[in-house]
Amino acid sequence: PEEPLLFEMGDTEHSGVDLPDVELTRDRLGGFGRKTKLDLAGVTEPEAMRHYVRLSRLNHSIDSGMYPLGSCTMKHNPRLNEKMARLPGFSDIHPLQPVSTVQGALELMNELSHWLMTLTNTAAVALSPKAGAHGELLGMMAIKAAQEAKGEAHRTIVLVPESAHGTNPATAAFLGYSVKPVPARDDGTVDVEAVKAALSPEVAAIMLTNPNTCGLFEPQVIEIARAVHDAGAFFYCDGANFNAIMGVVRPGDLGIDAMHINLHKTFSTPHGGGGPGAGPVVLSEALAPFAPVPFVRRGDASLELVEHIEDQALGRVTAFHGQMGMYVRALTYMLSHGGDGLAQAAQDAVLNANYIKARLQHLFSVPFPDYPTMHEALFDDSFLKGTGVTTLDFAKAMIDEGFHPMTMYFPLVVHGAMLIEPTESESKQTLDRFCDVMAELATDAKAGKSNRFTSAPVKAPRRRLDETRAARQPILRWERPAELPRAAE
Amino acid sequence: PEEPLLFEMGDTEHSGVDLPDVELTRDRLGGFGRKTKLDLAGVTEPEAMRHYVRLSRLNHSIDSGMYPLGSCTMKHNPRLNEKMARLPGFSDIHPLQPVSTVQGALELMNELSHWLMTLTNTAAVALSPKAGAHGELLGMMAIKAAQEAKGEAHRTIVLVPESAHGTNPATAAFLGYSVKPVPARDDGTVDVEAVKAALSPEVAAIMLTNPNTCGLFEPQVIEIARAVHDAGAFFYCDGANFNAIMGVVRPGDLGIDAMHINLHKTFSTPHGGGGPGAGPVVLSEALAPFAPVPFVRRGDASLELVEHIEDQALGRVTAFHGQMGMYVRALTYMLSHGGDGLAQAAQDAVLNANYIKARLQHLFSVPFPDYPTMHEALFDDSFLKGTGVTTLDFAKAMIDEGFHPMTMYFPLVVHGAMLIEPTESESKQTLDRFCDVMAELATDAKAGKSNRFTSAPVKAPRRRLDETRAARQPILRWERPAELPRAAE
Amino acid sequence: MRYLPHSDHERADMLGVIGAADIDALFSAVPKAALNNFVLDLPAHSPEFLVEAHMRALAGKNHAAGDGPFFVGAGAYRHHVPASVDHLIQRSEWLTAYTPYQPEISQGTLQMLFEFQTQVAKITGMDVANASLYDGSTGTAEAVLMARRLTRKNKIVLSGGLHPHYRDVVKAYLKNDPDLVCLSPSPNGQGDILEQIDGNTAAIVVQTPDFYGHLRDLKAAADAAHARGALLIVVITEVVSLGLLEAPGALGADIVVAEGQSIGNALNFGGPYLGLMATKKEFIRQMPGRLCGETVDADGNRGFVLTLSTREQHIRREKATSNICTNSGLCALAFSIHMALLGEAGFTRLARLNHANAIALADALDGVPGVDVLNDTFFNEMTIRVTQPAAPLVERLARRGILAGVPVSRLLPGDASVDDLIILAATELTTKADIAALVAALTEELA
Amino acid sequence: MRYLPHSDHERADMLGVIGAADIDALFSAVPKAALNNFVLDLPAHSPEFLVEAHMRALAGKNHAAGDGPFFVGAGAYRHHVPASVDHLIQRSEWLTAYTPYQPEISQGTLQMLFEFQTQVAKITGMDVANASLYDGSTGTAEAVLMARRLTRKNKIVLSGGLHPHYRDVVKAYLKNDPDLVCLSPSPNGQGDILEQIDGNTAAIVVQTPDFYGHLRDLKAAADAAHARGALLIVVITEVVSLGLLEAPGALGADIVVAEGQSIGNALNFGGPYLGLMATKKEFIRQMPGRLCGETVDADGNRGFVLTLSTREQHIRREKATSNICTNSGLCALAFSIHMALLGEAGFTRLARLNHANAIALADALDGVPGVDVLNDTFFNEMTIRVTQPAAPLVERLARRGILAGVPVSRLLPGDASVDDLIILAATELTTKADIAALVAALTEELA
Repeated sequence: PEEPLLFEMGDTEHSGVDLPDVELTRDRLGGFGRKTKLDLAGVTEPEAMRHYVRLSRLNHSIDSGMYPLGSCTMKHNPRLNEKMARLPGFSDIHPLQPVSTVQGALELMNELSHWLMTLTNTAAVALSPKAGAHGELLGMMAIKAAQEAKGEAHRTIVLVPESAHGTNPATAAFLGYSVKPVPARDDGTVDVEAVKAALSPEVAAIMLTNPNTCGLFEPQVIEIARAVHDAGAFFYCDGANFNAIMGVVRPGDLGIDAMHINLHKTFSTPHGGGGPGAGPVVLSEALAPFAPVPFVRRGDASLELVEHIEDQALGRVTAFHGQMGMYVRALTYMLSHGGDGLAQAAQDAVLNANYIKARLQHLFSVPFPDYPTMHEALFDDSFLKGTGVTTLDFAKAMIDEGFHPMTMYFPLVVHGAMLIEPTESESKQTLDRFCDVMAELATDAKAGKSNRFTSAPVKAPRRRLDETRAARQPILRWERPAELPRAAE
Repeated sequence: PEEPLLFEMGDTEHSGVDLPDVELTRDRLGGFGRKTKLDLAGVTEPEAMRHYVRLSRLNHSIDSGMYPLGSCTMKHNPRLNEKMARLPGFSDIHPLQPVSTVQGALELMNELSHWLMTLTNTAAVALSPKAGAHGELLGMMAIKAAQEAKGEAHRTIVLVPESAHGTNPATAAFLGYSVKPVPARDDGTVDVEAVKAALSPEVAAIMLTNPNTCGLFEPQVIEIARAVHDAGAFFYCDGANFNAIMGVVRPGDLGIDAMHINLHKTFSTPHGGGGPGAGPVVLSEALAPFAPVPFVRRGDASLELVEHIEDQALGRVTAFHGQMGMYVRALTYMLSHGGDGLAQAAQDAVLNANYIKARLQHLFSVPFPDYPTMHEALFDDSFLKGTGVTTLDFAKAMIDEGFHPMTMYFPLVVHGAMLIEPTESESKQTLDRFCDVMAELATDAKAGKSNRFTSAPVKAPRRRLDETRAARQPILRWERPAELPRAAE
Repeated sequence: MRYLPHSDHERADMLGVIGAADIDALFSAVPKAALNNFVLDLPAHSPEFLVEAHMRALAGKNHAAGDGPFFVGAGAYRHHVPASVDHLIQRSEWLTAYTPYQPEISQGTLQMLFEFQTQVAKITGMDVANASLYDGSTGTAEAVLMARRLTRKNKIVLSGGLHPHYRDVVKAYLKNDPDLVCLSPSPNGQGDILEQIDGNTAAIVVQTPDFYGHLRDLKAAADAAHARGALLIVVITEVVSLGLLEAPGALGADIVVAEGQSIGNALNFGGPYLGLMATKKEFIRQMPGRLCGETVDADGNRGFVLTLSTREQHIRREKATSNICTNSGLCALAFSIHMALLGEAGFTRLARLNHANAIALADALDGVPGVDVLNDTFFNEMTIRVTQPAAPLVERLARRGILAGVPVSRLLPGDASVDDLIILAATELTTKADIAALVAALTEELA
Repeated sequence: MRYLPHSDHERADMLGVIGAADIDALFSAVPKAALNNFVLDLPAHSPEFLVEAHMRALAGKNHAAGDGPFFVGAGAYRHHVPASVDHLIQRSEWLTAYTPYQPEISQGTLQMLFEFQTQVAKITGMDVANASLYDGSTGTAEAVLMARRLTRKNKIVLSGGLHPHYRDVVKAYLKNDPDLVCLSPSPNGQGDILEQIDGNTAAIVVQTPDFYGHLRDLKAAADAAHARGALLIVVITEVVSLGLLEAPGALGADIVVAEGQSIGNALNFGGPYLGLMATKKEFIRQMPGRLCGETVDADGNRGFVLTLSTREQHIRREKATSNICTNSGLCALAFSIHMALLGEAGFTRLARLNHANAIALADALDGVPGVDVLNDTFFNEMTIRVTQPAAPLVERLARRGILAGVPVSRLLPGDASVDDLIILAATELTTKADIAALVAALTEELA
């Protein structure tokens, strides 16, 4: 049976929370008390349990199956992390309680910072960004502040390769920069000569993803960094793909000035159906002075939390100290893996992607065959030419086999891109089954069995949904049907 | 895809637990060290998460749907209970650590005992039985010890009504008693005259379930108790159905001498796929001296744990102090509900059962229409006569509608019994849908649409299973197939 | 390594299939100078029980809110979260799911978001809400930018009652922008914001209850703003107040931003939290963040999808309404479950209980010599003036095990006029004993 | 009432459908004298946060094992349980499922039980295992009864090394049975059990490591028993020992009973625990408890069912092999998950680590003046003789925050010869610092 909406189950009388029903004999509301009705449906606890358990079963998840989503790094989320994040000493402390009463929290932030700086070989880290895109914003703000401090506020251009994540140009534009694209070479990587050609005294920074969104390590990254620095610009590195190289390559050694780290992609904090993320930003010596508040500093007797600096260039990008709950999870993960385990994880992630590429390349089209891939295997849709099956159709057919689709149509530089990132969490058994299924699908598509694809999915909780209708006539909230005066009565 | 067996996934190399790999340079094993191989499959943590998440999704559960299982009381399991049971002060204490270091645990046991004695109006409670049947065993042991203490060891007969749970005669037989059945009246209840007729100087006790397994309150229970006592016997009450009357009727007022209480049925500790249960036994003044160790006693300065009494009649029925984890859950539930809430829960349980009976009685056959039902609605299969549909078929068809089958073919005194216990946890919305589905099924069965029943279930993870084959050629463990020398290699 | 499924056997087999001699062969694109050119000075992998011991030791060095009387608020509030909420959000299919871009296998998350949006719209009294933002402070900055897009005007006026951290975030987002006017904080609950509105004003930003706990007149603000073609952005840091206070939507708000942490989410030392944003129907195409909408599938069954994504960065890139890529999905789930459990009856009772406890706190503080409660109005939070510098006083009380609130100087350093102010909050968890302990300690310290 | 879905409206509607005037009408069969004839002197319903506060206060009055050095064993052992185990067993579909009598919608529980039975069979070296019993002690009593059914003989001999509580449970189950012979406990690891075997002997019961920690010679016991047509029942209270000690099945055991708590399950002050029982193939029809077996469904797919239930009470009633109705399903699940995570590699390492820590403990205790370690052999547990009465010594050490083990007098009260004995266990959680703290405190106390 279909699971009804909460508002079709509950009503304004039911409640799953018992609280004393206090009479207010007087109030201090100054006449601003509520006069309108909330009309908010409530349900008792047994009803709520069923509703959310049943709803959850309509979701795919890492724990129930593979998520070969390129650029998203859907890896295993250890439950020890969740347990540690719920220790009252972490979960039940207030961001504004006296610093003397949260020394353990500051120590944790310090320790996490040490790991991040060591893994990246950088000089500083700003922990507070709430997500990767927020980290990008902070990093670019720091670059902007640094350029201004150098008296170079006139630098209004940011270079962004065409293969970049959408957040990169959006972030640059958000800060008032104009975005200048850098074309990719035929082999999927960025040409240092193209970068040099694009550099000018108006360029504030380059935003480069490395390993890039085609799953390739930029072979000329050191030369690019040098050219960027020589031109007086900064090198922002999108760290979304750090999982491929952690413990193996240090971005600081490549010349980056700022890089955000997605704790949810690289350090196993859960995606949670779309967040919360956490996007600490590591900074080079040049940018370290422009880090925002707050940060932790070792004082004489104890750790200090610096929350305010007079005339600080950047200020503050969020109300409090960032995603503490995620810091706990990430540090727990780091300590579990250790430096050796993180490097092994990166290597396994790369091994898995290359294994998939090796097993499927005879059936799928590989747009950039020159290099071994890093943590992602990228295919394009040329193998589907003439079959009547689109990349989207192919992806939906994967659903019927129990797999989440791969990332599709991204990066934009590849036509009909299929970007597969297995991560290090998948066993060889699962990879083999995945490859078998993908091979069978490719064979079926080429054999003209297009119905398997164009009608897919048929085994999911829903068939394909009408997204056009959703956008044209947006229904963004439940409204009480005219014939139903009040819910559940 | 089918979920493989653990042994088809893992192998002896893989492990999901990191431990230092200690070299033993010497040992104290005296030559008894292991020489044979364990051949035990291991899996890493991500693989284990998937395996157990996927397996779990093959189960029906209270949280995912209704369980109208008569006599089983599948009610909502509050998560607060689980949280409290995991406080280290309860979960991480050892049964043999000094009593001075577990005063909170003893206080909890004392408090739980107080609730149980108050709700039942009895003189004592033995907490330690591990489950309902274990409680029965203890209760009957206490009765046996009491009879022996009275010099009445010659009483070797226990009266058991035909409608009793199987555990009742099994328990009596286990203790060497011979079981004498007491017939039920046509109205489904026990006749005090039949009891009187069966009583004799050889009868040690009667075991009576009240409310009985037909869902009826025994109207003559007080007279029966009097007759039993007059005959020098004891009254063991099977407390499986206490949920119907808690806070409303006190079994002590009815004259019972011993009654086990299923904490999992009545006080919401989870069934856990078949246990662990917990079966504390309340005892009358007459039986209180025969309670087993351990029990808690208030000492001068602190609570004392009595673990040993010289020449104690009964001794000990389990190694330690019983199901502490369940005590925590049950007391949490009691405190949440309060005395008022428990009574309301009992009334709602009875209301729900009568509502189902009222809504379905025009389509189903009601064997005992004389009384309002208590917490269970009992139907029989006479409405299916001539349809080619059995009670079992009918039950399996319920599966396809998302419901767990009701209890079938029990109690034995009713032909093709269908025993439905909704409990107080089901909302009117769910009850209405359940009644709609049941009515539709009954109508279809009568209309000759037998295929819907005889082929059911078709939407479950499995079709009907071959139980005969399982019993005739028992396969009780995985054996490595001949062609597979070692797992997963 | 417990999280890595490969044995060395399997790794070797896979390298064989790939045709690589060793793992380094797969890193051949990395410049030699940067590959394995270092010794990682980090501890090696560790058994779970040792990691747990380390983390417990760190946690043990913090004073948890539940360890004693607790009155800290000022933008984050300690409320009780039902055990069922935290249990449910840890369920695999919620916790480890990705953003619901593939709606056929994400209807759980999507229906929840649709319900969440409806709940937020209802409590704020607005037409529509998005699927959440990072937190209240970044949400406020986003609202300011949204107002500019909507009005095509630039001037933004921040009320002095806006949380100073929120003000700082807006300032960072609008770096060096002369059209941003930040009014001075006013501990007395007065604001001259209405006088600042002119024809170039895109929006005024008013928080209620404000940073000091005073309730603000939204109707007057809305009328004044609308009269000059400006928008009213209402900021709420304590969302429980909406159970007792009139909905901003009913008073004329154009955009409502709130910190949703109070419902379903723990204090967490400041994060992750939950940004709520609601607005009028006609403004949705300029709203940042994800939106979930109802539609049908190929069989005609009701279903939900992320929609209007042409506003977003992954489609529009540099022309997007925001660079935001995530929402606070799991925090939104916690909020939505807790709110579903509360319902109108529970949410209202919760708000009343908070207010009643705050009245008890205010009454008790009023009786302490040397303490002056500044508020005429409040919901569950108030500001007191004491006869000593507040920060050291709060520190001394902390040493007694009482977390007595936030000295205003922590949030407005350098402003001597606030050095003797403390903001204190009461919630449903505040007991009479807590208040008595505070009063006793304060009386001693101020004697 | 948060757990009760009906509003008063709905209750009234439902009574209307039933045709009852009020709720009491549904209780009309209850004798008037017993219905609502009392005032319940119990507290009223309470908000979750108050219940939680109460329970936390109780829990806070206990010294948790993790609060300091901990050496308590003697039948229950503190091991680390991976966080994933406890997470998984709380999943709704495991936690709130019923006994899998309806196999079509219970394959999760059934496949798990099949895997569990296989794991137990493998570690014990036996042919088959059941789906679990309440705990090791009741399992021992059941094994004794099973041996009588199998041999049709009566005499049972319990080794003196059997845990005294286990002995007491067997005595209770076999009340007043002259054919039950309980040998005296022997702290030195010697047993004269073999001499007790005669032609009427159904079984001998040997525990290894025994109650005092000594390892027993199972092969010799099996040979002696089998020579007279008796069975050997092996009891194991520390199941981790099977990672390092030879499997009882390989040494001739007929029935193996074990307490499975050590794997996957917390100490829980004694329960719930997990009884393991394994035996030879030819004995299964006399084995008590549930059994899960493999079969096929109507489509020919592999599936699992509870089987051989003609042994059980719900079918056989008074002719059943036992009155047992439940197993320890959720504890078995925890065991099975933990064992799946360990695998052969991890289980072996865990056992080695336990033994190594126990050797370190024994070596350290050997150096304390006034302490005599009695054991030549042990796995992770040993007995010491001290120069003072043990019980008050253990109590004094507890006041120092050290839980130093179990004074034997607690389990054998009235036997003066054991008054100076303490049993101590070490596990993987025992640290060098724990041992050093114990040694220092013991040295002081015994000085």
